[in-house]
Amino acid sequence: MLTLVYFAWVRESIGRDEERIERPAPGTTVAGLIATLAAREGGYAEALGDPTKLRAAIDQHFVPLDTVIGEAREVALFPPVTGG
Amino acid sequence: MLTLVYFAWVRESIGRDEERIERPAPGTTVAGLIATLAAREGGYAEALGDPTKLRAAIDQHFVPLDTVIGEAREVALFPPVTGG
Amino acid sequence: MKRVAIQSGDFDMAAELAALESLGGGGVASFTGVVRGESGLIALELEHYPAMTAPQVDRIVDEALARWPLLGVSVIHRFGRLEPGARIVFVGTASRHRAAALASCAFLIDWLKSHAPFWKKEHFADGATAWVAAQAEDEAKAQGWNA
Amino acid sequence: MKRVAIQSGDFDMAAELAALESLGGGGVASFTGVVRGESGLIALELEHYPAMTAPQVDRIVDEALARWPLLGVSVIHRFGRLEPGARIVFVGTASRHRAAALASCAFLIDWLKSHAPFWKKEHFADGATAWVAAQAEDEAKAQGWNA
Repeated sequence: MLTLVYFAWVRESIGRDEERIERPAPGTTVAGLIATLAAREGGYAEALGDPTKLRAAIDQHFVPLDTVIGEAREVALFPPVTGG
Repeated sequence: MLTLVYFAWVRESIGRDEERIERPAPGTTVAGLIATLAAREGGYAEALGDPTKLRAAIDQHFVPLDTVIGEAREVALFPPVTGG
Repeated sequence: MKRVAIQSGDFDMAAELAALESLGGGGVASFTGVVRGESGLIALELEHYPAMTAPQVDRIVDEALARWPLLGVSVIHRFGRLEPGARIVFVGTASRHRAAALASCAFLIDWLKSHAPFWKKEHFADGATAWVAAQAEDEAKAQGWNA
Repeated sequence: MKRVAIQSGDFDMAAELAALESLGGGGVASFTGVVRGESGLIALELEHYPAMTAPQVDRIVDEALARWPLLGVSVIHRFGRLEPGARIVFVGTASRHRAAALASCAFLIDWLKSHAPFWKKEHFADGATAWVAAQAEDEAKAQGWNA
Protein backbone atom coordinates (compact mmCIF):
# COMPACT_ATOMS: atom_id res chain seq x y z
CA MET A 1 0.00 0.00 0.00
CA LEU A 2 1.03 3.59 -0.64
CA THR A 3 -0.14 6.61 1.35
CA LEU A 4 -1.11 9.70 -0.62
CA VAL A 5 -1.42 13.09 1.09
CA TYR A 6 -2.86 16.24 -0.45
CA PHE A 7 -2.54 19.89 0.51
CA ALA A 8 -4.13 23.26 -0.25
CA TRP A 9 -6.44 23.35 -3.31
CA VAL A 10 -5.37 19.85 -4.33
CA ARG A 11 -6.79 18.63 -1.01
CA GLU A 12 -9.90 20.79 -1.39
CA SER A 13 -10.64 19.61 -4.92
CA ILE A 14 -10.14 15.94 -4.09
CA GLY A 15 -12.11 16.37 -0.89
CA ARG A 16 -9.75 14.47 1.38
CA ASP A 17 -6.34 15.02 2.87
CA GLU A 18 -5.09 11.46 2.78
CA GLU A 19 -5.79 8.06 1.29
CA ARG A 20 -4.13 4.69 0.87
CA ILE A 21 -3.91 3.02 -2.54
CA GLU A 22 -2.50 -0.17 -4.02
CA ARG A 23 1.21 0.24 -4.69
CA PRO A 24 1.65 1.23 -8.36
CA ALA A 25 3.63 -0.93 -10.79
CA PRO A 26 7.42 -0.88 -10.41
CA GLY A 27 8.95 2.00 -12.34
CA THR A 28 5.91 4.25 -11.98
CA THR A 29 6.87 7.89 -11.62
CA VAL A 30 5.05 10.58 -9.66
CA ALA A 31 3.86 11.98 -13.00
CA GLY A 32 2.51 8.55 -13.94
CA LEU A 33 0.68 8.30 -10.62
CA ILE A 34 -0.79 11.77 -11.15
CA ALA A 35 -2.05 10.79 -14.62
CA THR A 36 -3.70 7.64 -13.23
CA LEU A 37 -5.37 9.56 -10.38
CA ALA A 38 -6.52 12.37 -12.69
CA ALA A 39 -8.55 9.82 -14.64
CA ARG A 40 -10.66 9.09 -11.57
CA GLU A 41 -14.14 10.45 -11.01
CA GLY A 42 -14.88 13.25 -8.59
CA GLY A 43 -12.53 16.16 -8.10
CA TYR A 44 -9.37 14.30 -9.11
CA ALA A 45 -9.33 15.67 -12.65
CA GLU A 46 -9.73 19.22 -11.38
CA ALA A 47 -7.02 18.74 -8.77
CA LEU A 48 -4.52 16.81 -10.86
CA GLY A 49 -5.39 17.53 -14.50
CA ASP A 50 -2.57 20.04 -15.02
CA PRO A 51 0.71 18.61 -13.65
CA THR A 52 2.55 21.88 -14.36
CA LYS A 53 0.67 23.36 -11.40
CA LEU A 54 1.73 20.55 -9.09
CA ARG A 55 4.69 19.82 -6.89
CA ALA A 56 5.43 16.60 -5.04
CA ALA A 57 7.30 15.10 -2.13
CA ILE A 58 8.26 11.48 -1.58
CA ASP A 59 8.63 10.47 2.04
CA GLN A 60 8.76 14.14 3.05
CA HIS A 61 11.39 15.22 0.51
CA PHE A 62 10.65 17.42 -2.51
CA VAL A 63 11.15 15.54 -5.79
CA PRO A 64 10.73 16.32 -9.50
CA LEU A 65 7.60 14.79 -10.99
CA ASP A 66 9.65 12.35 -13.09
CA THR A 67 10.96 10.63 -9.96
CA VAL A 68 10.24 6.90 -9.67
CA ILE A 69 8.12 6.17 -6.60
CA GLY A 70 9.94 2.92 -5.87
CA GLU A 71 9.68 1.70 -2.28
CA ALA A 72 8.34 5.03 -0.94
CA ARG A 73 5.74 4.93 1.81
CA GLU A 74 4.19 8.35 1.26
CA VAL A 75 3.67 10.57 -1.77
CA ALA A 76 2.44 14.11 -1.23
CA LEU A 77 0.86 16.20 -4.00
CA PHE A 78 0.35 19.94 -3.65
CA PRO A 79 0.66 23.36 -5.33
CA PRO A 80 3.96 25.29 -5.15
CA VAL A 81 4.61 26.22 -1.53
CA THR A 82 4.11 29.72 -0.13
CA GLY A 83 5.82 29.82 3.23
CA GLY A 84 7.43 32.68 5.09
CA MET B 1 36.77 83.13 17.18
CA LEU B 2 36.65 79.46 16.25
CA THR B 3 35.43 76.67 18.49
CA LEU B 4 37.50 73.48 18.56
CA VAL B 5 36.06 70.24 19.94
CA TYR B 6 37.98 67.05 20.65
CA PHE B 7 36.85 63.46 21.12
CA ALA B 8 38.20 60.12 22.37
CA TRP B 9 41.99 59.91 22.83
CA VAL B 10 42.46 63.29 21.14
CA ARG B 11 40.37 64.81 23.93
CA GLU B 12 42.16 62.77 26.59
CA SER B 13 45.66 63.74 25.38
CA ILE B 14 44.82 67.42 25.12
CA GLY B 15 43.04 67.29 28.45
CA ARG B 16 39.97 69.25 27.41
CA ASP B 17 36.93 68.66 25.22
CA GLU B 18 36.49 72.15 23.82
CA GLU B 19 38.29 75.47 23.45
CA ARG B 20 37.94 78.73 21.55
CA ILE B 21 40.82 80.13 19.53
CA GLU B 22 41.49 83.15 17.33
CA ARG B 23 40.21 82.52 13.83
CA PRO B 24 43.13 81.24 11.70
CA ALA B 25 44.29 83.16 8.61
CA PRO B 26 42.05 82.94 5.53
CA GLY B 27 42.85 79.88 3.45
CA THR B 28 43.98 77.81 6.43
CA THR B 29 43.05 74.15 6.05
CA VAL B 30 42.18 71.70 8.79
CA ALA B 31 45.62 70.13 8.27
CA GLY B 32 47.23 73.54 8.71
CA LEU B 33 45.28 74.09 11.92
CA ILE B 34 46.36 70.68 13.18
CA ALA B 35 50.05 71.47 12.47
CA THR B 36 49.79 74.77 14.35
CA LEU B 37 48.09 73.15 17.35
CA ALA B 38 50.56 70.23 17.40
CA ALA B 39 53.38 72.75 18.00
CA ARG B 40 51.80 73.77 21.31
CA GLU B 41 53.03 72.59 24.68
CA GLY B 42 51.19 70.01 26.76
CA GLY B 43 49.46 67.03 25.18
CA TYR B 44 48.84 68.68 21.80
CA ALA B 45 51.83 67.05 20.10
CA GLU B 46 50.80 63.62 21.35
CA ALA B 47 47.19 64.18 20.27
CA LEU B 48 47.78 65.83 16.91
CA GLY B 49 51.35 64.91 15.90
CA ASP B 50 50.29 62.24 13.40
CA PRO B 51 47.52 63.61 11.14
CA THR B 52 47.08 60.22 9.44
CA LYS B 53 45.40 59.03 12.66
CA LEU B 54 42.96 61.94 12.68
CA ARG B 55 39.62 62.70 11.16
CA ALA B 56 37.77 66.00 11.21
CA ALA B 57 34.37 67.61 10.94
CA ILE B 58 33.56 71.22 10.12
CA ASP B 59 30.28 72.48 11.53
CA GLN B 60 29.21 68.87 12.21
CA HIS B 61 30.02 67.49 8.75
CA PHE B 62 32.91 65.13 8.04
CA VAL B 63 35.57 66.75 5.84
CA PRO B 64 38.95 65.71 4.41
CA LEU B 65 41.88 67.30 6.24
CA ASP B 66 42.76 69.48 3.24
CA THR B 67 39.45 71.37 3.55
CA VAL B 68 39.72 75.12 4.03
CA ILE B 69 38.16 76.17 7.35
CA GLY B 70 36.73 79.39 5.91
CA GLU B 71 33.79 80.84 7.82
CA ALA B 72 33.20 77.71 9.90
CA ARG B 73 32.13 78.12 13.53
CA GLU B 74 33.26 74.73 14.84
CA VAL B 75 36.05 72.33 13.92
CA ALA B 76 36.08 68.87 15.51
CA LEU B 77 39.19 66.67 15.64
CA PHE B 78 38.99 62.99 16.55
CA PRO B 79 40.17 59.46 15.68
CA PRO B 80 38.28 57.40 13.06
CA VAL B 81 34.79 56.69 14.36
CA THR B 82 33.69 53.31 15.77
CA GLY B 83 29.92 53.38 15.98
CA GLY B 84 27.39 50.59 15.70
CA MET C 1 21.90 27.40 19.96
CA LYS C 2 19.35 26.07 17.52
CA ARG C 3 15.62 26.56 17.88
CA VAL C 4 12.99 25.46 15.39
CA ALA C 5 9.30 25.77 16.24
CA ILE C 6 6.28 25.15 14.03
CA GLN C 7 3.30 26.26 16.05
CA SER C 8 -0.16 27.78 15.88
CA GLY C 9 0.32 30.20 18.76
CA ASP C 10 2.05 33.56 18.81
CA PHE C 11 5.51 34.00 20.32
CA ASP C 12 7.25 36.51 22.56
CA MET C 13 9.55 38.62 20.38
CA ALA C 14 11.41 40.06 23.36
CA ALA C 15 12.14 36.60 24.75
CA GLU C 16 13.22 35.21 21.37
CA LEU C 17 15.61 38.09 20.78
CA ALA C 18 16.91 38.09 24.35
CA ALA C 19 17.86 34.43 23.95
CA LEU C 20 19.93 35.30 20.88
CA GLU C 21 21.44 38.41 22.48
CA SER C 22 22.54 36.39 25.49
CA LEU C 23 24.85 34.23 23.35
CA GLY C 24 27.53 36.91 23.61
CA GLY C 25 27.99 37.22 19.88
CA GLY C 26 27.73 40.94 19.49
CA GLY C 27 25.15 40.98 16.70
CA VAL C 28 21.60 39.71 16.34
CA ALA C 29 19.65 39.99 13.09
CA SER C 30 15.98 39.19 12.73
CA PHE C 31 13.19 39.13 10.22
CA THR C 32 9.53 38.98 11.17
CA GLY C 33 6.75 38.41 8.67
CA VAL C 34 3.33 39.86 9.50
CA VAL C 35 -0.08 39.33 7.88
CA ARG C 36 -0.91 42.35 5.72
CA GLY C 37 -4.37 43.80 6.13
CA GLU C 38 -5.05 45.08 2.64
CA SER C 39 -7.74 44.59 -0.03
CA GLY C 40 -10.37 43.49 2.43
CA LEU C 41 -8.36 40.59 3.81
CA ILE C 42 -9.75 39.43 7.12
CA ALA C 43 -7.61 36.34 7.70
CA LEU C 44 -4.80 34.27 6.28
CA GLU C 45 -5.11 30.53 6.79
CA LEU C 46 -1.80 28.67 6.82
CA GLU C 47 -1.79 24.96 6.07
CA HIS C 48 1.39 22.91 6.30
CA TYR C 49 2.73 19.37 5.96
CA PRO C 50 3.46 18.48 9.59
CA ALA C 51 5.59 15.41 8.94
CA MET C 52 7.79 17.41 6.60
CA THR C 53 7.94 20.98 7.91
CA ALA C 54 10.03 20.74 11.05
CA PRO C 55 12.59 18.26 9.61
CA GLN C 56 13.00 20.41 6.49
CA VAL C 57 13.40 23.63 8.47
CA ASP C 58 15.81 21.87 10.79
CA ARG C 59 17.90 20.79 7.83
CA ILE C 60 18.11 24.30 6.35
CA VAL C 61 19.02 25.74 9.75
CA ASP C 62 21.88 23.23 9.88
CA GLU C 63 22.95 24.42 6.45
CA ALA C 64 22.98 28.04 7.66
CA LEU C 65 25.02 27.01 10.70
CA ALA C 66 27.53 25.30 8.41
CA ARG C 67 27.72 28.17 5.95
CA TRP C 68 28.12 31.12 8.35
CA PRO C 69 29.90 31.54 11.71
CA LEU C 70 26.74 31.66 13.80
CA LEU C 71 26.26 31.30 17.53
CA GLY C 72 22.54 30.80 17.31
CA VAL C 73 19.59 30.48 14.96
CA SER C 74 15.87 30.58 15.77
CA VAL C 75 13.10 29.91 13.30
CA ILE C 76 9.45 30.05 14.30
CA HIS C 77 6.70 29.52 11.73
CA ARG C 78 3.05 29.64 12.61
CA PHE C 79 0.16 27.79 11.01
CA GLY C 80 -3.61 28.06 11.32
CA ARG C 81 -5.85 31.10 10.96
CA LEU C 82 -4.02 34.42 11.38
CA GLU C 83 -5.57 37.87 11.28
CA PRO C 84 -4.03 41.04 9.81
CA GLY C 85 -1.20 42.26 11.97
CA ALA C 86 -0.46 38.80 13.34
CA ARG C 87 3.08 37.47 13.10
CA ILE C 88 3.56 34.59 10.65
CA VAL C 89 7.25 33.85 10.81
CA PHE C 90 10.35 34.82 12.78
CA VAL C 91 13.96 34.23 11.82
CA GLY C 92 16.69 35.31 14.23
CA THR C 93 20.44 34.81 13.96
CA ALA C 94 23.32 35.68 16.29
CA SER C 95 26.95 36.05 15.28
CA ARG C 96 30.16 37.84 16.17
CA HIS C 97 30.01 39.20 12.61
CA ARG C 98 27.08 41.41 11.64
CA ALA C 99 27.39 40.49 7.96
CA ALA C 100 27.01 36.79 8.86
CA ALA C 101 23.98 37.48 11.04
CA LEU C 102 22.28 39.55 8.33
CA ALA C 103 23.16 37.28 5.41
CA SER C 104 22.07 34.08 7.15
CA CYS C 105 18.82 35.73 8.19
CA ALA C 106 18.12 36.68 4.56
CA PHE C 107 19.09 33.18 3.41
CA LEU C 108 16.70 31.52 5.84
CA ILE C 109 13.69 33.70 5.06
CA ASP C 110 14.29 33.29 1.31
CA TRP C 111 14.39 29.53 1.80
CA LEU C 112 11.24 29.50 3.91
CA LYS C 113 9.37 31.51 1.27
CA SER C 114 10.26 29.11 -1.52
CA HIS C 115 10.78 25.73 0.15
CA ALA C 116 8.94 25.42 3.46
CA PRO C 117 5.85 23.25 2.90
CA PHE C 118 3.24 25.88 3.75
CA TRP C 119 0.25 27.07 1.77
CA LYS C 120 -1.70 30.25 2.40
CA LYS C 121 -5.40 30.79 1.85
CA GLU C 122 -6.76 34.32 1.93
CA HIS C 123 -10.17 35.00 3.43
CA PHE C 124 -11.83 38.27 2.43
CA ALA C 125 -14.54 40.37 4.06
CA ASP C 126 -17.02 39.53 1.27
CA GLY C 127 -16.66 35.81 1.95
CA ALA C 128 -14.37 35.12 -1.00
CA THR C 129 -11.29 32.97 -0.55
CA ALA C 130 -8.16 32.52 -2.65
CA TRP C 131 -5.05 30.38 -2.38
CA VAL C 132 -1.93 32.53 -2.59
CA ALA C 133 0.11 31.70 -5.70
CA ALA C 134 3.83 31.08 -5.33
CA GLN C 135 5.95 33.86 -6.74
CA ALA C 136 8.59 33.01 -9.33
CA GLU C 137 10.70 35.73 -7.70
CA ASP C 138 10.86 33.79 -4.44
CA GLU C 139 12.07 30.67 -6.17
CA ALA C 140 14.73 32.69 -8.00
CA LYS C 141 15.95 34.24 -4.75
CA ALA C 142 16.34 30.92 -3.04
CA GLN C 143 18.14 29.51 -6.08
CA GLY C 144 20.53 32.46 -5.94
CA TRP C 145 21.97 31.12 -2.69
CA ASN C 146 23.15 28.01 -4.48
CA ALA C 147 25.26 30.00 -6.94
CA MET D 1 7.47 56.33 10.26
CA LYS D 2 10.92 57.57 11.16
CA ARG D 3 12.45 57.27 14.58
CA VAL D 4 15.99 58.29 15.54
CA ALA D 5 17.11 58.21 19.17
CA ILE D 6 20.56 58.79 20.62
CA GLN D 7 20.25 57.96 24.29
CA SER D 8 22.09 56.58 27.30
CA GLY D 9 19.26 54.35 28.51
CA ASP D 10 18.22 50.92 27.28
CA PHE D 11 15.17 50.44 25.08
CA ASP D 12 12.25 48.03 24.88
CA MET D 13 12.88 45.66 21.96
CA ALA D 14 9.30 44.38 21.95
CA ALA D 15 7.88 47.90 21.76
CA GLU D 16 10.32 48.99 19.05
CA LEU D 17 9.51 45.97 16.89
CA ALA D 18 5.78 46.18 17.56
CA ALA D 19 5.78 49.77 16.27
CA LEU D 20 7.37 48.59 13.01
CA GLU D 21 5.10 45.54 12.74
CA SER D 22 2.02 47.73 13.15
CA LEU D 23 2.80 49.64 9.93
CA GLY D 24 1.12 46.89 7.94
CA GLY D 25 4.08 46.28 5.70
CA GLY D 26 4.40 42.55 6.00
CA GLY D 27 8.11 42.40 6.82
CA VAL D 28 10.25 43.79 9.62
CA ALA D 29 14.03 43.37 9.69
CA SER D 30 16.21 44.30 12.63
CA PHE D 31 19.80 44.28 13.77
CA THR D 32 20.82 44.66 17.39
CA GLY D 33 24.41 45.16 18.51
CA VAL D 34 25.34 43.93 21.98
CA VAL D 35 28.49 44.48 24.09
CA ARG D 36 30.65 41.36 23.94
CA GLY D 37 32.01 40.12 27.24
CA GLU D 38 35.30 38.62 26.16
CA SER D 39 38.97 39.03 27.11
CA GLY D 40 38.23 40.42 30.55
CA LEU D 41 36.14 43.31 29.28
CA ILE D 42 34.02 44.76 32.06
CA ALA D 43 32.57 47.79 30.29
CA LEU D 44 32.45 49.63 27.00
CA GLU D 45 32.31 53.42 27.25
CA LEU D 46 30.71 55.12 24.27
CA GLU D 47 31.47 58.76 23.61
CA HIS D 48 29.77 60.69 20.83
CA TYR D 49 29.50 64.13 19.25
CA PRO D 50 26.06 65.23 20.38
CA ALA D 51 25.68 68.16 17.99
CA MET D 52 26.50 65.89 15.05
CA THR D 53 25.16 62.43 15.84
CA ALA D 54 21.39 62.82 15.58
CA PRO D 55 21.46 65.07 12.47
CA GLN D 56 23.86 62.68 10.71
CA VAL D 57 21.81 59.60 11.59
CA ASP D 58 18.66 61.41 10.55
CA ARG D 59 20.22 62.18 7.16
CA ILE D 60 21.25 58.58 6.51
CA VAL D 61 17.79 57.35 7.53
CA ASP D 62 16.34 59.75 4.94
CA GLU D 63 18.73 58.25 2.40
CA ALA D 64 17.52 54.74 3.23
CA LEU D 65 13.90 55.90 2.93
CA ALA D 66 14.70 57.34 -0.52
CA ARG D 67 16.61 54.27 -1.68
CA TRP D 68 14.21 51.51 -0.63
CA PRO D 69 10.39 51.25 -0.46
CA LEU D 70 10.18 51.41 3.33
CA LEU D 71 7.22 52.06 5.58
CA GLY D 72 9.31 52.71 8.65
CA VAL D 73 12.83 52.97 10.00
CA SER D 74 14.00 53.10 13.61
CA VAL D 75 17.56 53.69 14.72
CA ILE D 76 18.53 53.79 18.38
CA HIS D 77 22.15 54.25 19.42
CA ARG D 78 23.22 54.34 23.04
CA PHE D 79 26.14 56.22 24.61
CA GLY D 80 27.75 56.12 28.02
CA ARG D 81 29.06 53.16 30.00
CA LEU D 82 27.65 49.81 28.87
CA GLU D 83 28.37 46.43 30.40
CA PRO D 84 28.76 43.09 28.58
CA GLY D 85 25.40 41.91 27.31
CA ALA D 86 23.98 45.43 27.10
CA ARG D 87 22.47 46.58 23.83
CA ILE D 88 24.44 49.26 21.98
CA VAL D 89 22.49 49.83 18.82
CA PHE D 90 19.20 48.89 17.19
CA VAL D 91 18.23 49.25 13.55
CA GLY D 92 14.72 48.24 12.49
CA THR D 93 13.09 48.55 9.07
CA ALA D 94 9.59 47.75 7.81
CA SER D 95 8.63 47.15 4.20
CA ARG D 96 6.18 45.30 2.01
CA HIS D 97 9.26 43.68 0.46
CA ARG D 98 11.47 41.53 2.67
CA ALA D 99 14.54 42.19 0.49
CA ALA D 100 14.09 45.94 0.99
CA ALA D 101 13.70 45.54 4.74
CA LEU D 102 16.82 43.35 5.01
CA ALA D 103 19.01 45.36 2.62
CA SER D 104 18.17 48.72 4.20
CA CYS D 105 18.83 47.28 7.66
CA ALA D 106 22.29 46.11 6.51
CA PHE D 107 22.96 49.48 4.84
CA LEU D 108 22.11 51.40 8.01
CA ILE D 109 24.21 49.30 10.38
CA ASP D 110 27.17 49.42 7.96
CA TRP D 111 26.85 53.20 7.82
CA LEU D 112 26.61 53.52 11.60
CA LYS D 113 29.75 51.41 12.05
CA SER D 114 31.82 53.57 9.72
CA HIS D 115 30.24 57.03 9.85
CA ALA D 116 28.33 57.66 13.06
CA PRO D 117 30.46 59.91 15.31
CA PHE D 118 30.92 57.47 18.17
CA TRP D 119 34.09 56.27 19.86
CA LYS D 120 34.40 53.23 22.09
CA LYS D 121 36.72 52.82 25.05
CA GLU D 122 37.18 49.37 26.51
CA HIS D 123 37.58 48.92 30.27
CA PHE D 124 39.16 45.67 31.45
CA ALA D 125 39.03 43.81 34.74
CA ASP D 126 42.73 44.57 35.43
CA GLY D 127 42.10 48.32 35.19
CA ALA D 128 43.52 48.69 31.68
CA THR D 129 41.67 50.73 29.09
CA ALA D 130 41.92 50.90 25.30
CA TRP D 131 40.22 52.91 22.61
CA VAL D 132 38.74 50.61 19.96
CA ALA D 133 40.43 51.13 16.59
CA ALA D 134 38.26 51.60 13.51
CA GLN D 135 38.28 48.63 11.19
CA ALA D 136 39.23 49.17 7.56
CA GLU D 137 36.65 46.47 6.76
CA ASP D 138 33.84 48.65 8.10
CA GLU D 139 34.86 51.59 5.95
CA ALA D 140 35.03 49.30 2.89
CA LYS D 141 31.53 47.93 3.58
CA ALA D 142 29.99 51.36 3.85
CA GLN D 143 31.77 52.45 0.65
CA GLY D 144 30.33 49.41 -1.10
CA TRP D 145 26.84 50.90 -0.82
CA ASN D 146 27.91 53.82 -3.01
CA ALA D 147 28.86 51.53 -5.90
